[in-house]
Amino acid sequence: MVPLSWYLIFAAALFSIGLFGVLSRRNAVAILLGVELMLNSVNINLAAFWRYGDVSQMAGQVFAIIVFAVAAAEVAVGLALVISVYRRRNTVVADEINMMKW
Amino acid sequence: MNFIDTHLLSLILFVPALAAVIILFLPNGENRVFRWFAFGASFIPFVLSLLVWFRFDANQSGFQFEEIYVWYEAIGSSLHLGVDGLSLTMVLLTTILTPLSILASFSITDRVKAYMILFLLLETGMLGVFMALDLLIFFVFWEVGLVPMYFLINQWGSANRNYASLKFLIYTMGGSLGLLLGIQLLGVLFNTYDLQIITAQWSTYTEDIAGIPASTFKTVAFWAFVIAFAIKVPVWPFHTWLPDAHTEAPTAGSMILAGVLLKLGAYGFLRLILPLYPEQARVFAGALAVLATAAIVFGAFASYAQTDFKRLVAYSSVNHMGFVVLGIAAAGLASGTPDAHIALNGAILQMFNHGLSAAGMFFLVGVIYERTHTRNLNEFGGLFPLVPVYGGILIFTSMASLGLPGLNGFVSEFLVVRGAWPILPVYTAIAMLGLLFTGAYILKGIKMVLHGPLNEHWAPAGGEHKLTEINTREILVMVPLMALILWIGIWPAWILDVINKAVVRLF
Amino acid sequence: MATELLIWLIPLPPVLAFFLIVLLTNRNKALSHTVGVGAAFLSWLGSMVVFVRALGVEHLGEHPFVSSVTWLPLGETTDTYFDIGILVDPTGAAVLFFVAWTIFMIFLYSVGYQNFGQPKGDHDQAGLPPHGATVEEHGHRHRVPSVEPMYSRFFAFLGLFAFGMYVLVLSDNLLTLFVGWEIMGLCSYLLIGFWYAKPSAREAGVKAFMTTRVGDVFMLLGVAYLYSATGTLSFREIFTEGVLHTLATVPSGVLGLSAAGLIGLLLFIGAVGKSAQFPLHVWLPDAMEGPTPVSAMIHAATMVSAGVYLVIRMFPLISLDPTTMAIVAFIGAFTALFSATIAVAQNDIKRVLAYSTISQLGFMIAALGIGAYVAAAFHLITHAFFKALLFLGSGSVIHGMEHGVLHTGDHKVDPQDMFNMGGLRKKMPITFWTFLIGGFALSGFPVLTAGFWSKDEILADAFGHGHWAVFITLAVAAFLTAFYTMRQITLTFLGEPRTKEAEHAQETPWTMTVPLVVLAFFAVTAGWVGIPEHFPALGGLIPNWFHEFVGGTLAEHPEAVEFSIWPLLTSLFVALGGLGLGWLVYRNVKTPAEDRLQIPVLKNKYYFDEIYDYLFVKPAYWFAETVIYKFMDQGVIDGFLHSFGPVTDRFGSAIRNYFDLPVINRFFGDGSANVTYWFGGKLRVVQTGRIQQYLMFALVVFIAVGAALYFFLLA
Amino acid sequence: MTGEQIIFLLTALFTLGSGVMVVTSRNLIHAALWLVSALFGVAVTYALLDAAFLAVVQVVVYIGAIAILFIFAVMLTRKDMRDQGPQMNTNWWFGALLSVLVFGGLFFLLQGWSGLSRTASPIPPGFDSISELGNALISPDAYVLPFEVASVLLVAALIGAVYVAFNPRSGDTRK
Repeated sequence: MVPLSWYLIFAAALFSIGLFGVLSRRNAVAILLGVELMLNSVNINLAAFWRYGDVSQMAGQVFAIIVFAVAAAEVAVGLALVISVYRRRNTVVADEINMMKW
Repeated sequence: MNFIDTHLLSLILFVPALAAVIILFLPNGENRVFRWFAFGASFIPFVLSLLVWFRFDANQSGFQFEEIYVWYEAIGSSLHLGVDGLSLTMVLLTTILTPLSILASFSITDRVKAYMILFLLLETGMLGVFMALDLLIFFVFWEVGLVPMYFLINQWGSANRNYASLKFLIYTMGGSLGLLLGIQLLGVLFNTYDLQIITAQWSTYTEDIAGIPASTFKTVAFWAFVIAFAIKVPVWPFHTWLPDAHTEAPTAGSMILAGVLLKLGAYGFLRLILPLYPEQARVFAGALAVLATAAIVFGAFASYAQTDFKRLVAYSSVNHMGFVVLGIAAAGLASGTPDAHIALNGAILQMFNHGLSAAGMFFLVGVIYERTHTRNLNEFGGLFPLVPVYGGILIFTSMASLGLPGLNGFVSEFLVVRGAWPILPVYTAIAMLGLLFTGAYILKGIKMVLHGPLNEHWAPAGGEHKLTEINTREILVMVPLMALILWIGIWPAWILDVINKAVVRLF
Repeated sequence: MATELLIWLIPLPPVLAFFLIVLLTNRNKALSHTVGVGAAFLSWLGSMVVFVRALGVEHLGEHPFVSSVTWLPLGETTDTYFDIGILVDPTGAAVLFFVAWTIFMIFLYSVGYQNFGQPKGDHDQAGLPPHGATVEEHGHRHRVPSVEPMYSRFFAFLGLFAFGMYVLVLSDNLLTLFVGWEIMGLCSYLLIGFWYAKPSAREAGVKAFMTTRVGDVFMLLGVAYLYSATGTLSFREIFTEGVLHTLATVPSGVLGLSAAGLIGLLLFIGAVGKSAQFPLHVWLPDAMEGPTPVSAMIHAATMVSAGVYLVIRMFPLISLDPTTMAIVAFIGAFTALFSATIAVAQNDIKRVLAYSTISQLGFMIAALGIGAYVAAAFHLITHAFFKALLFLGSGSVIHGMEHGVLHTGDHKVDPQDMFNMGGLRKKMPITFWTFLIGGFALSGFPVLTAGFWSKDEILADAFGHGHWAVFITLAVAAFLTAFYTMRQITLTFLGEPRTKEAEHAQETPWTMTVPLVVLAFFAVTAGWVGIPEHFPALGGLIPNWFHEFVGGTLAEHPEAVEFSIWPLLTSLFVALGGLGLGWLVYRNVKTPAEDRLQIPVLKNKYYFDEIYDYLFVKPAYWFAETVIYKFMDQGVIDGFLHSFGPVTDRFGSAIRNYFDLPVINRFFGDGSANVTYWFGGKLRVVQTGRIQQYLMFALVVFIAVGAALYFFLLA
Repeated sequence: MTGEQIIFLLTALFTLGSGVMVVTSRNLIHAALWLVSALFGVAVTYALLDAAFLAVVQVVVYIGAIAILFIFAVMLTRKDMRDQGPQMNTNWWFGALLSVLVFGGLFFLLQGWSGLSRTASPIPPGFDSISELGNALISPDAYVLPFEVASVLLVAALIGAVYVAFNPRSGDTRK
């Protein structure tokens, strides 16, 4: 049997990779890609805790499904924003989208 | 009817304020509407207070028509209203004078709406002081009265009105700081502001307060109260706001100022100082008597020195109110004795009487001022043939002010002198000098205005009088005053009975 | 009608007339005087009925007519109420008698004096005496007297005055007496200043009011003192043995007087003011500015008598303290002599009478001071009749002279100056004869006239009780009285007319002469009721009724003084001597220059007006204006108040400059802002607008905080 | 080492490798494709965890919809891809450091947790996780409310996305 710790460490690693993507990529779309990785790592955790806990409690899976929905929504809105910004400013580089600064 | 029966006092108190609010929402434009509405509205409290007067049972002790409403529970203050013979007299005076003053203000043409609103608010403020049985409420109304008066002087006054109104406001407010502090102290000490409870406990309170002996504390608080009320009365040497304010105020403002506002101070003496500080009043009665005598004598002298007719009348108020304070001082020194009762009877009646005659005098000065646009006595002279009716009324009212027997002023002055003589003989004797000069300045006023050769400036030119006779509205203002002056002068029992029974029970 | 009720009603008609005239009928002259005279008549009628009924009561002194009602509720029980009421005892009845007569006569006289029925004046205006009217008759114009413009008002004032006098006489207590007293004071003021447009009249009115008010405030104190000492002001309650005894024994603490003495003195000062005694006499001569009926009524017969009446009323109290009595006697005697000397040098017909009035009132006061109660009351009554007569006579003379003035049209001629008269006895016979009777009564012409009997009684009392100083002073005064009276009669009526105006003087209408005749009757007969029983020849023919009647007022019936020939001889001598000397000296005098008694000091009334002006009036005004108003109120008090402004301003500026600006503003206010600004400036580089950097910061903080939490809390 | 463990390790390595490629590929299209493979690896992980429904949904929703959406987005912003420029921002090293720190922190925390080495109990016989999940999602006693809220959120997000991405100019022309 695979111990729980493996799943958790795997999820942590995936989370960190996603985080690195979010922090480091210049392209806004790539940042969103990183976010997707992070969400997935969370979902792995949720599924793992469900499986290693009381399987009759469906909270973990339900939560995972809701995360799917949120992820879908996030991607839809995020990409729409990226496209909108791109249309107006002709760039998708996150560093250059800084008109909200002081 | 049942509602009216059980809420008489609050109706009297708040009808003017309500009317003021209604006037606020009346459409602009027609001055006549405001005037008549305000007059009508001020008539309601008068009718209601007559109702109270006739239902009032003078033989019953304590307060009547009491009403208590929740107001500020957390600090033990409630909207507690009630009248006894002392305050009822003052309430009646207020509700009589206000409609008359509003009637007298019909000649105001500038911003009538605001004027009438302020006037009605003023009435509520004054009535509140007389009805309040809660110290905090007392103070609130005490200050409420100031604001409309300030604006009345400041907005509708004559040339020097800014100075006068500011002096009036700052002086009175400054004086009432000590009062506020004293009231706070009592409220904190007893955890209630109810006058009856505090009166019962404070006058015999002997424990230390914050490590200070009660007597010391009371002495300080006593003077704080005294100064607040002394400024309002006004007692010499706190009186100099009065000539300025009275002189600069519009006619009706002066009427109310002299007629009612000054009584607030004297009422404070009677309602708060004597019951709350009997010991201190006894100790310091001498000082109070000195001030009262000074007010009588110096007020008369200063009045005599005036060339401004209105200022002359204004100083006469100092002189007359001095008798009130003299009576109070005498009563403070010998409270409980028949002499003290007589002195207080005189003092309270003098308050009422001065309200009538001073209001009348100020109104008459206003009447002549409206026609001549001068108050300088030297510019009048010999006007009697031009305005015989006015002249007659002026002489009549002047004589009431002078204290001619047969008119109201005499009864009260005599009672004060009679009551004060065995208690404070020296001061009473000195005060007679003031009484003598009362005659001097009153006669000076009549002499300079009515008598003597006609000042050619006012002479009828081409068959046309430059100076018009007093008109019907103005006569209507004077008739009730004169009737009361005469009535009290001839048969004072109807009012003195109420006062006397209250005085005997209270002091 | 019950007598008490009738007494209550007596004062009412005049006051009703006052209100009626003022409010309703003042435009109609005829109606006004009808109302006025009618009211006076009703009061007169009532008074006469009361008087007659009073005569019918035995021992009226012990059982007077009384009635009272509660007036002022004072104190807890009904006993402490202040009652007012009426009282008619013998003295009151006697006074009521003469008051009613004189008032009625004077009302009647006023109709004529104020020229009722004459046309309206050409240039008359309210506030000035009428100047005459031009009428056309039978084709030629001539001037006639014009009616008084304020005719109705005059009757209104008279009515109010009459009310005051009746109230005074009928009161059973000092307070209502004082009410009447002051109402009369007001009317006196209004009537003296009746022609108010004349500055002299205006000043005279104020002077009269103020001078009497000096007395009044003392009197008010006396009343208050008496009231507080006894708890009552009712005469009948005060004049009981117990009360009087207490008053006499309690010390007042002032000048070593007993309470009774001090009260008496205070009340007496009131009387001094009202009865124009020295030193408050100055107002009365000036009061002659008023119309003559006013002078007659107020300043001769009634109001000035009120002072004496007060002393008579309060006699049981005043007589308790010998010091007070001595003061009263001194003031009276001194005034009697002092004003008689002034009267000698006056040329104005009314002023002579005014000083004579002061002098005669001095007689009465002096009489009271020596305890001659009955004599004083007697003289009061006789004097009221003959002095009213004299005044009305002088008014008639003036009126006649004014006719002459109108005729000649020379308005510079003073119709009141006696040197402009002369020989009027032929022109105005009724006036002359009545005036003569009045003058002789004043001089004390023996046996016939009332003045003789009353004055003689005073002298007899002074002599009999050994008051030599008073006796001599009064005797000299009486001599002077006779002298100046004869001077007046001589200058006015005897000899030949000295001016054209006097030649054209006319007898006055019946409304004026009838009162003269009536009063002349009383000027003669009023004395006959008080002839001493032991008087040679006449004594006992008519019983000394007056002494019995009036004396009955007092609890202790005063003994009639023992008859002595010396005072009688003195009376005879001073009266006849004075009259004779007066005639001798003045029968040939034509101009003031020939009059050797025009001594400046006398003519100028011993400069009292000037002295008072310098001593009291001017300093009072200076004190009022300069000291009290300008210095104290505007200078010290307002200065003090105004100093609050600058002081507060300075204090505020100091706080602002040395605390607010550097500490609060610079350090805390600006300082904190500056620090924030600086800090923000440094920090703003962080705000790159780059979302990834924000996230990094967040993470750094998160990791740092998380690590810290972990190590410090969990580990 | 059991077979299951071997499969897990392979899957994990594959997934992490794909993840690393996602965040490091210069070409964004490549990165999107790497994401697909990483998501697929996650789907396998779900399967290993007996979460069949999740695995299917992962494939259908993530790979079938979201990843495709990304590829569309990448293509729509193609002009600015700048494959030639640096794909990392200047602070990428700091981001890497932070990521490592996060991972280290998580690892450290996990180590201290007692339940770490817990093993899964076998699925009870007759237990149908899919039907249980279905019941849980629509049962009023369980998660119907979050479920509905999620649906509302989706609708809102879609409408919002349309609105945000809507080109007004093209809207004008369409008119």
